[in-house]
Amino acid sequence: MPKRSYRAAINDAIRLEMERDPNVVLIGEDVRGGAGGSAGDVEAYGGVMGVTKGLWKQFGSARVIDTPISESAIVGMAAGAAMTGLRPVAEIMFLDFFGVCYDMLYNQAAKFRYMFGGKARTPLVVRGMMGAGLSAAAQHSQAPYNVFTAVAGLKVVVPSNPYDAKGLLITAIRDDDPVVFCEHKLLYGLSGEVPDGAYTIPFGEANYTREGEHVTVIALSAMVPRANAVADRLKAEGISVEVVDPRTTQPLDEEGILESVAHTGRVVIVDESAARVGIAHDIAALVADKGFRDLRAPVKIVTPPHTPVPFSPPLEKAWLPSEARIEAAIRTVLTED
Amino acid sequence: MPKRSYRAAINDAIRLEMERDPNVVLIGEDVRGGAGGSAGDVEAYGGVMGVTKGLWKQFGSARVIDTPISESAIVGMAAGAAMTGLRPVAEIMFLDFFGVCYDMLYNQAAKFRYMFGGKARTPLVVRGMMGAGLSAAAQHSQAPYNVFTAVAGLKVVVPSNPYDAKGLLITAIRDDDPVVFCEHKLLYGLSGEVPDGAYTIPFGEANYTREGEHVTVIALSAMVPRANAVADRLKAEGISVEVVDPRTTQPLDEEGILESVAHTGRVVIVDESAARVGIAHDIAALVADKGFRDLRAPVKIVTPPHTPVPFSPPLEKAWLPSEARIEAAIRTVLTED
Amino acid sequence: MTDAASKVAATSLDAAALERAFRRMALIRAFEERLHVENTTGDIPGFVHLYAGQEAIAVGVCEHLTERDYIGSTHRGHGHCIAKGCDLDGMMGEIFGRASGICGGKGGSMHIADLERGMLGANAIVGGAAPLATGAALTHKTRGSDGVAVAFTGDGGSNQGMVFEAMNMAVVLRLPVIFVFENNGYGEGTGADYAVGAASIAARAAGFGMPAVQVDGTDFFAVHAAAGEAVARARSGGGPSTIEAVALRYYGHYEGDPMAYRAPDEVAMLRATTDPLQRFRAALAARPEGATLGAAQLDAIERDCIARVDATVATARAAPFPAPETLERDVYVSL
Amino acid sequence: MTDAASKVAATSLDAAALERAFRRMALIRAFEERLHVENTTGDIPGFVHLYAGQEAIAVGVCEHLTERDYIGSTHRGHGHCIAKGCDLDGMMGEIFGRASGICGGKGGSMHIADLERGMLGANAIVGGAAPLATGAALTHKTRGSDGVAVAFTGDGGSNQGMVFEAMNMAVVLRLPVIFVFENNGYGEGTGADYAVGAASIAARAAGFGMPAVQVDGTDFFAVHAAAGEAVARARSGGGPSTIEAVALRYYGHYEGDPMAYRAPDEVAMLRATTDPLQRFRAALAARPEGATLGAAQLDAIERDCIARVDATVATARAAPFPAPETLERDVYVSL
Ligand SMILES: Cc1ncc(C[n+]2csc(CCOP(=O)(O)OP(=O)(O)O)c2C)c(N)n1
Ligand SMILES: Cc1ncc(C[n+]2csc(CCOP(=O)(O)OP(=O)(O)O)c2C)c(N)n1
Ligand SMILES: [Mg+2]
Ligand SMILES: [Mg+2]
Repeated sequence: MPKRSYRAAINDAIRLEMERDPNVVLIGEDVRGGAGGSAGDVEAYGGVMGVTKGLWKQFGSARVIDTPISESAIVGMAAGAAMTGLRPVAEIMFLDFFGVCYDMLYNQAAKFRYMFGGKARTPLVVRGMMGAGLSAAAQHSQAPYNVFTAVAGLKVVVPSNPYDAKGLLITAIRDDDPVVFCEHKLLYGLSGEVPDGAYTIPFGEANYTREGEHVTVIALSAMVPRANAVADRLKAEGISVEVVDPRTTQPLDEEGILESVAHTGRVVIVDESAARVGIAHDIAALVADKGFRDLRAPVKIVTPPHTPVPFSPPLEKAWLPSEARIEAAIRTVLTED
Repeated sequence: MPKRSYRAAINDAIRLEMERDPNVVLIGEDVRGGAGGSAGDVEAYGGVMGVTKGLWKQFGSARVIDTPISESAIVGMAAGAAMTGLRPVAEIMFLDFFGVCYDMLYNQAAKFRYMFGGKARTPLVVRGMMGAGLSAAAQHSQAPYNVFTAVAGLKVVVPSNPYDAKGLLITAIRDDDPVVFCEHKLLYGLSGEVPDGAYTIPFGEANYTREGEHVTVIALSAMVPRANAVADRLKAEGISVEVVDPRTTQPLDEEGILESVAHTGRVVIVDESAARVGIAHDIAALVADKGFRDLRAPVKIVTPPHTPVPFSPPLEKAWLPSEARIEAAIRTVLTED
Repeated sequence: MTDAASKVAATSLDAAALERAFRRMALIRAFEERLHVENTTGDIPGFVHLYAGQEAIAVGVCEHLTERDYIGSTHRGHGHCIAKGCDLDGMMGEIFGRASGICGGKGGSMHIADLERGMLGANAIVGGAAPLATGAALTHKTRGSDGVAVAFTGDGGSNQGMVFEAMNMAVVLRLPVIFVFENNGYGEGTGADYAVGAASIAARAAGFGMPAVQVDGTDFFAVHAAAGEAVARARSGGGPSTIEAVALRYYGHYEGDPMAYRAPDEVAMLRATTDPLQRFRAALAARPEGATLGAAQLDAIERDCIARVDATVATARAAPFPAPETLERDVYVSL
Repeated sequence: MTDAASKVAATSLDAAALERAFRRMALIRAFEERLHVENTTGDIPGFVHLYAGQEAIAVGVCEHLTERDYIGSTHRGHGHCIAKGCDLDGMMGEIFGRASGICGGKGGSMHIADLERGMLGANAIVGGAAPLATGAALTHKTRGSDGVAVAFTGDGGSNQGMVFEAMNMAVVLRLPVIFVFENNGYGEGTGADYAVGAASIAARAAGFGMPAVQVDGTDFFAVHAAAGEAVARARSGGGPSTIEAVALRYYGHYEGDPMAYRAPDEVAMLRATTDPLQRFRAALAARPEGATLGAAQLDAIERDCIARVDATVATARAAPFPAPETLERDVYVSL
């Protein structure tokens, strides 16, 4: 199978869906780059991270739409276009910026269907990058998928590898509900096997990236490779770690998670979203209720500390859940009995 | 002790602090009401719910500041004023509106101190009403304190009675960190004993509204009276229910909660904020980790369903966690063993 | 633009069109006057915001629209809904929170929508319609249709950041959207003269680089003429426009509002001197159609509308409340 | 406003003031040119956005301010910091992510703040400074001081909703705030000519009901004169003003940006024809102070500045990174 980066896989998914369906349009800041200015008619960026490169050249300004720095108008316009028949893919460059435009997602797109008695369809994808690790500091390094998951009406995707990124994004674009697609900036360069052509991955189906017997580690997005690395290292010691990647936080694969917990009786949840009220806490609550009888040790969660994301590399490195902290949590739940 | 409504208690707290400290200013839409228009110089509203009535008459337009409908400018202006020496109390009429102004709280006020290396002080209070129960529908009935609690740098207050409302708001106004003060609209009319004069209630100290032996019910805001009612009813049956009201979700009284759980071994958490990634889940995760060894039954959470808030009264009634559902959850954790 | 007669000349409305326009204004008036009374029974849940006094704006604009054109509305949306042709029983049922409501009782007065008729919803977030209607206009442009979208926003809403963003976006992308600002004098209890720092909402919009006019919103013909120009411009690829229409509301911000911020005689004066329906009658009397569409016919139309509203209230009151099983439906298309 | 000489007459700057202004511009230039080189070593974490080419704007404005006046800045904030007198070692240490940084390494280039000097912070949220500076102006007004606040925003940021809201708020409350829009031609890779639908940022601001001018941002004297009027107006209770200052940046949006959106010779042309420091020299030569403050002295000042920057880089590079124990500090004043 051909190898593609996470970045290229996302680009591929958007291109294929734009070829397939003329209603799919791309909206955002510098998704092309080069509108106006002195260079003439060029594609200068293709997204600040190059994720949408080449799409403007292929589809033109009518479908790859550069906008002013007006996120509320970006998401709101996309939502209004979605409820009237387009299938917009709107980019919020850094998901941290949801603070300037959240109403259009939270009170509008997410609620149309319910408020209007089931008559509205809002096939909207809002995508953006998230996460710490590039010294982008406190306002460009957050992973607010916990906030989006709390909102009824939204679906939330947190792909951890190139194959999932492509399949889940195609599913998201074809989905008739508003979807927030959260791309981790640390993963853009990650390469893996990605088939040519379109394929979909259903929402709500967790991926067991490692099968194991002794402990279940539930990890999301950029935390999955870290959990896998720890699992592989501990195998040598005879510690068998099952790593579960939910892939979507809404819908959440409750059975898949509870099945693994029933199997191992021990759980560690690794989540970058927040030290308080994060996805880790949401899943821990699920396990503490429906999985309680299977639990043989406390539910341990590994998250960043309750601080903004620091700028300086050593601090940021200490902020992100490390393989060492994941391993320590695993050892704790294994020794407790 | 004199009796006051929750509404009057909040008004009293603001008035006392404005009398005490000239740096305290009130900023919001119609916190006075009557600026411009044809009636001349009047106080037409004193807040849409009458919470700030009389303050403009006492303190004038320099300190009770009516604004355009521009929440980002309201919260942003208040944050900028706070970091330069004022102690603004900014009103977001309905907390549901945080979607149009969240950046100023989330990426600005909450992060100044950390981003600037501990040099900033942002003594800002953002207050507003929240909650379902008045048929205000999907965009005027939400209780997003779960979202605020997830943000490092913010403190979050959810008072459940008039006495707490006054004492906690005075503490909030004197606090040097940004505080989100969440007033439940169903409680404004609730009356209780409230002393004259200023008093403070420390953040992070849970209130045991009922002491009990068999089960711990952790409830917040408007859910506290419901939990109390259930506790009182079950007492007759010989079921002894302890009701714990955290009062602030950040800081959260972890010891107070864990102590009660250690005592009863059984937990029900009642939370209006969200069916997913809510405060209930955050507290359940705490208990499933640090309280695990004390637990004798699954941690049950009682929240609304994962839907927007419906308009029609029978639907809205079914949406809000009811005394019946709280009681059923209690009986479940008591029978499980 | 206050001399109605002059405007009449400028508008090309035949008798049938004039009758339809008057009927719609009268229907809005009857609907709102009746709700003012119904609300006192305590049978209407939540908040109701009445449109009485602003009828000429919704109708003057929507008379230029077809079902494939879109409108986005506000919390004060009943007039926009009726002007766009929403089902009356569905509206009233929704306002009463019944299963017969156009949203099945889930939305209420502030969330009435009728997507088949291009009515994208009342909106309880002030300013919400502007970005959404801008998006509906993008759909038309992307598909190469000559459809347009209209965003209704109040004077208070004109100060909301996302409205400004939408205006600039529409200019940059040259979208077929018309921003209609209904300046009814107040945002809740705050005067537009206080909250809008600019000389006028129209003057501020003009600075964004689009044609912007201020019209008398009690003058149907003035609104109709301005909207005609803006809609024609949008349909022909000329991009967005702004219309500020001034017409003070007859009732409080919400039903129950004591209106302490208004001079005691303000509303009585408005009703006596600048009532949109009265002005329409006066303008008609001054032109040939006045003969065929005289006072008697207009009175009959008003009686008709009142009767229709009677029926719709009866139907709504007779309808059941939504069944509890519907609570968790309609959140997602699929899950 | 492009004839520098004319402006010189209009400004009352003595030789000392002229020297200070040139020194600040030269220091910003030296700082940014050096960072452009330092960044290629890979030792600077995160994103760096350089201010070179826009020096006359920050200095032309801040020369009117004292330490009790406030400014709010952008992601491209080094120039504003230096113009407001922030500690150079603290800045450079912060940019290198060291414990010696003015934010202890927690903020970085996009979050440098020096509250004692009235510098309320660079801001990585585009448009963020406008509401915050409006609040700082409210503090001055509430206390009856004659202090002012300045919000720096880019051409791209001028399209952000909260900036529009802040402008209207400042007009409504008549606050002593100056909105300075630095039109450097681009927002990332998008031309201001594309993203700003209005005739100009100043024209759009004027519609909000405040004095608004567009000046040549490469002409220190033009900026200084416009800022002088705006600051005097604010200090005397005259309310807010807008200044759009046009000056294209010399480097990419961020260091590493290939600038494919700019004509290949654009920057070379700018450096040759409209460099702010060169224009300042030319203007000086045309006036009496030119004698006392001649080319030799100005050259010496530039050498000074380069030396100061050399020292500050050395100090920063020698400083330790923050200790891990500091990670969880500084979140709350009290808990
Ligand atoms: C974002 C937001 N802020 C505040 C409110 C509360 N609110 C509802 S209607 C209203 C007044 C709106 O005034 P205007 O836009 O003039 O419309 P009108 O009520 O006059 O028709 C306000 C402040 C809201 N619903 N949404
Ligand atoms: C709210 C928000 N949207 C988008 C961005 C990403 N971004 C950072 S700088 C920038 C361009 C800003 O352009 P301009 O305001 O002209 O400032 P300049 O970079 O030209 O100095 C963008 C889009 C951001 N940081 N914040
Ligand atoms: Mg109004
Ligand atoms: Mg720029």
